[in-house]
Amino acid sequence: MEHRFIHSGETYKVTIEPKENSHEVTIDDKQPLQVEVVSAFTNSLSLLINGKIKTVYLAEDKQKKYLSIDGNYFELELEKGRTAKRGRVGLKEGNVVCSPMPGSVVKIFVSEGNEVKEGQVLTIVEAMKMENELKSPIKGKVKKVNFSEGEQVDALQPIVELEAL
Amino acid sequence: MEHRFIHSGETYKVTIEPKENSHEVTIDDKQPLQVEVVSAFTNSLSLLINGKIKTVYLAEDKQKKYLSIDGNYFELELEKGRTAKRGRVGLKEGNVVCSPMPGSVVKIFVSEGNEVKEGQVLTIVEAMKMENELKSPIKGKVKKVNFSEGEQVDALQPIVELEAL
Amino acid sequence: MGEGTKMIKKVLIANRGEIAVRVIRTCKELDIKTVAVYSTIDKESLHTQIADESVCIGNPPAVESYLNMDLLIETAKKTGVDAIHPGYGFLAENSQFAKKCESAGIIFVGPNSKALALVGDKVECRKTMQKHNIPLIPGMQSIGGNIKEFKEMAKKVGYPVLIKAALGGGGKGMRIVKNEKELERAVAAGRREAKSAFGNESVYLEKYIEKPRHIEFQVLADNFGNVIHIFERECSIQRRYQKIIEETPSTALNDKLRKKMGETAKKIIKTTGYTNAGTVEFLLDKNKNFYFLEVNARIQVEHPITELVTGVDLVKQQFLIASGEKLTLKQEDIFQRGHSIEARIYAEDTESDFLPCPGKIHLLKEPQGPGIRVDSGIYSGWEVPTHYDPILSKLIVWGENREVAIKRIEQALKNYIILGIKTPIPFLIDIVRHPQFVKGETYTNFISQNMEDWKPNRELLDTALIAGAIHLQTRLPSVGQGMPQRVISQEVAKSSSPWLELGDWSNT
Amino acid sequence: MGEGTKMIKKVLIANRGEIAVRVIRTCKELDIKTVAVYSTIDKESLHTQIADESVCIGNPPAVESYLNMDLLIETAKKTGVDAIHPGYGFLAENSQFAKKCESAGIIFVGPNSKALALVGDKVECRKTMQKHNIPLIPGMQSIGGNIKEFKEMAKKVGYPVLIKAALGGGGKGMRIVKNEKELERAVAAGRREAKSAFGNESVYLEKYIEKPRHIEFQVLADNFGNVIHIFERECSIQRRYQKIIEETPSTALNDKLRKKMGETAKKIIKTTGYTNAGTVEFLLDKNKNFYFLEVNARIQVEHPITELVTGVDLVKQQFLIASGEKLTLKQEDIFQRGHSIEARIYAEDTESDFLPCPGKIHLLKEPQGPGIRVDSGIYSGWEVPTHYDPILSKLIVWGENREVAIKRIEQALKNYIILGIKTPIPFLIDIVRHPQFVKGETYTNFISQNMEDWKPNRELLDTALIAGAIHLQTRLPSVGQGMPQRVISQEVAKSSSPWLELGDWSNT
Repeated sequence: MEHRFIHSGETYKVTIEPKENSHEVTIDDKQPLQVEVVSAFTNSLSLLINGKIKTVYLAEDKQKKYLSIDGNYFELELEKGRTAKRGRVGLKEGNVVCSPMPGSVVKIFVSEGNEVKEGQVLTIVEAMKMENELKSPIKGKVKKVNFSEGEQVDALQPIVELEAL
Repeated sequence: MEHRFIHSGETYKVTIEPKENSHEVTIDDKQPLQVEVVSAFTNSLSLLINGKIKTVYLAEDKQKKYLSIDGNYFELELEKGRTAKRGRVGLKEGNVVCSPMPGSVVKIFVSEGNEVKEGQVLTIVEAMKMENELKSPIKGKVKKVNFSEGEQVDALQPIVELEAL
Repeated sequence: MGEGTKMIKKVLIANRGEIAVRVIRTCKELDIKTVAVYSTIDKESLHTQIADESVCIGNPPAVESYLNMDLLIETAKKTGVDAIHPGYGFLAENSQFAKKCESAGIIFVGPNSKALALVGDKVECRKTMQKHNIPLIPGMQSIGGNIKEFKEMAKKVGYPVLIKAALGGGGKGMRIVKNEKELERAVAAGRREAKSAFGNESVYLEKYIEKPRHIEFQVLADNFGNVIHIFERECSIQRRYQKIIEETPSTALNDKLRKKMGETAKKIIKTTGYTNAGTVEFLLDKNKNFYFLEVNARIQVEHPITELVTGVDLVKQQFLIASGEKLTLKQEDIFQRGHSIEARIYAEDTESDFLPCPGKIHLLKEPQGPGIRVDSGIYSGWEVPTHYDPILSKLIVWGENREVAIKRIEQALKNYIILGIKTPIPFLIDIVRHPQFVKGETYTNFISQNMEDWKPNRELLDTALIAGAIHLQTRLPSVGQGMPQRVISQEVAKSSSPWLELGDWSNT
Repeated sequence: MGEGTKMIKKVLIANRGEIAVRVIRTCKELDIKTVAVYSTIDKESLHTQIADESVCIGNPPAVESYLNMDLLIETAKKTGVDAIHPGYGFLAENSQFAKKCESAGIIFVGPNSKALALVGDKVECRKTMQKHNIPLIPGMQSIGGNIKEFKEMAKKVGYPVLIKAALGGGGKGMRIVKNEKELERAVAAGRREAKSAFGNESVYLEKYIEKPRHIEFQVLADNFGNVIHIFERECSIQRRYQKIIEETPSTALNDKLRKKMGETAKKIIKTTGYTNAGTVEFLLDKNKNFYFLEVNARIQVEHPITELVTGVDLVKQQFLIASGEKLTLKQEDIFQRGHSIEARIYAEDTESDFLPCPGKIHLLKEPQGPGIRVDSGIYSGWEVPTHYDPILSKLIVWGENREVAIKRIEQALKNYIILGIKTPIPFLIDIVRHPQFVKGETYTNFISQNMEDWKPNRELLDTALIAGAIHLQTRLPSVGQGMPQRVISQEVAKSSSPWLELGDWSNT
């Protein structure tokens, strides 16, 4: 069975073949790994992977699985959730500036048609008592400004849309 | 809606009437109480009962609900579970001696037909590295002995059955 | 209890989160009844659940709830409390609020309003210090006016310079400015942040000292002129001008310097007529010169490390002093034993420039064991609101020496499981393992110097992907309701040979 | 590290539960690799999950796994460890096992086998003590033979008398006998328990001293003849002859008596050639006479209270001594600060005569905060097996004085949530609140004297019934998989008036 997860914008394909005493797991095109489930609780799994045991804590909601392994933290998005997350993808692709968290728009420095430099501060969002400057990821032109100063903004809502120059 | 719980062998009837902003709860024939659910998580409830807030931690399995409130611990059996628990009821009614926990029968001092005094030690069960003497709750006659020395016994399995004299 | 004093019987805690929980815990030990207050979004917060009473005081924005002085005083009167404990942040250092409490006959568990006004106004405070020959960093003697004034002073002391809010602390409103081009925007941003955080937009400018250590001294002063210090804390590890790791003792002090700084701290406190618990902050430069920075007129976030090393309960002392008790602790009774380190757990995304990152905590599992303390304001299932400071909890360890404390906090951080929101835990682990940290080479530029290009270790991503896929595939049937469930598949049960050897788990 | 000594690099922990977890934690701080062993039923136990390696060593009965000496030695060799740490119980005080380790070239992290054999044989040990004028309780000078011998000695010292196992401790095999009628059955039962617990059925008889306090001294002895004590622990609160609450310092000692007992403890240790960590147990009578009871040749369950008050990590010291280090701690460096109390959390039913009560832990929520330490071997979802000692975890608190420590442990116990199995938590709360306990009137008969008719408080039964019914009625839809869920019903959301006043919560 094949599963697809998105981690930090990258998609990974994980294939599981049940074997007699274990699972054979293949990630993308790498070497298959032998995985035995030592124990499985709702929020933790002990896995024996190629002879090494790992305890993984995990939880999930509709979009994501959240995992902690030996001090490392991972958020894995199920691929089907991808379309709902256009905003973030847009941010990554460099043509939209989104608020990374819910907050309120304190300041907007640009308006439609302005040309902006890479790294130029476009807007300031306040969340959890901190001001956060959102900068332009590209050299470009402001296509659209979706918020005014003082308005509330949700996570990943595009505030400023840009066009590359 | 009416619910029935067994606690320490006693049955309690709890009736809930939903009101506009709260629930009206009646226990047995006592005065109804106004109860508001302040918050409800899977394993905890905050209740406002007649103006006082209580945080209750709870979990459940098929037989019981387990609750902790301010250092107090309660196990509530759902009434439907009652028949499955004959053994415990028998123990309570004084005609059966059950092991209160899983363990192994170390010693049996009586056999069928023996007359026993109240408080007489009938059998010794070892569990978790401790020997536990099980005494006769009544003056009576041994009707049946279900185990031999060295055998494993589960919780609430009758070891010795008695007849009152 | 001294004779004639009346111990506080009931207190309103004008705060939320871990510090409200911390204060309530001590109240329970002192038989002081507690009233929690909460904004509508905090109805299910931990502090509202553990107080004896909880009262809703308004809408989520702090100005409509936790900063609403009149409503707080009114609530205090309605609930019949003797005292208000302000925690840290919010109104903790607001002398106007302290005054309102005093006028209403309610004990403000903190400094008297006069001293608070003095030390809270950093510019006024500097003037007083200068008068008493306390060493200061060169800079403005008063609140900056127009931008020209800022530019001139910056030129005089030389770039880089620092813009700081006259009121408040915690790095809010603070901006480091490298050249004149950046100055104007930094002053404006500092003013906005200061306004929003403290209700006052005054900022000023001073010389920015590079590679300094942040050393602060905890002090206690009663209402009878008795002042003691309870040794130092080093808080050099900061990001966004906010402390993230603190420790005591500092590796930079020897007994002589420790004594000198402690005595200076006491002098500063006496000079200002300060009462109750407070902290005197210094910068220590490479040549072991120290400069007075400011007095933090509140219980500090990092107070637990002092408690673990000296055995003094600082919140308890706050209540005793506020009740009118004389200090029974003498300077000579206070000594340091072992070493303590605190790591702050924020809801923030280390990779995205430490941006606050609220959300729902799907799972919380806090570390346990010898030498570990967790001061926490969160629980599994709780949703971290966006409106307030993103601090979630603090992990504090004690060890017989620094080496042990470092090992201990590393292990404890690895066992601190928070799922659903991003926290700096992986980053904190890498800090305490960093050779420069282990060596005690800790300066306020530690993060930019050593952690600038930090990326989370992705070695275990494959393990995460495997676990995610297996979790999807072996989705357990729901027995009971949301309880932990154990299912060992048939194959697994069969496969467990008695000589199964399990490999390295914790050392990758 | 001294020069020339070779620190242990890898250790097998021949134990399970909280003590295995405790030992592994210190190993991680000392960079010692760990091998956990487990019986098949312990495959999912906490200790197997946190060790670097875990090896299954057999079936659930301890004789087939945790007591299987040869298999343990074999496993130690296969996994390439330098040392075995035995924890407490199981093989911890088995001199034969210590000898087997020595023969196999594996360091036994405990006393040398010769001293272990001596102190482990209580009868032999008494003889040695008598020779050195250590005060002893009147009784048999050797293992009792036939019942006549027991009857004669009982008559001689006078009833009540005590039947005790020659090997082992923890009250196993111990029986108090009030009159001759009960004697024979008590001896037989004691022998059976001794056999099953320690593999040796030898028992003996001594005078039972009524209303004594149990005072023990922690000692450390290196391989070079250096011996220090690390002060006392009072463990008078016992049920079924097993300690359930321990504290230090003892309210019964003043400095003079403390010094005298400490020096006697050191003398006892020197006399026996004992090495590593150990505990000298005394009974203290009403007139402050003390009698030597026995040497506990292991790390004790209650060791954490000593750690919290003296700052010494006893498990670390065990490893240092076992590695051949000289003690660097000097007697004059060790001092007590504040007060510590431990409460043991067992899987047991207080109402049913403290019967062990295994089962599944449906929910675990351990207390947190200032002065609180939890040494735990359990987790949510884990099933407590029936085969072993029913100890689950230990709650240990530190406070600046006894009053604070008592308040703190009461609060912490109230916040210790274990659902699914019965524990003595409600009982422990009532002990620490008991006026006699608060006064320090703690004798080994405390439970029978003060708690004999104890019944759990049922005041909150109505609240439990309401919560149970509401939980049934508002059964939440399963979103996600077993994660904590929050549902606030429409009505509730509407009803939350801003001035909602919540009543007393924690003080009923």
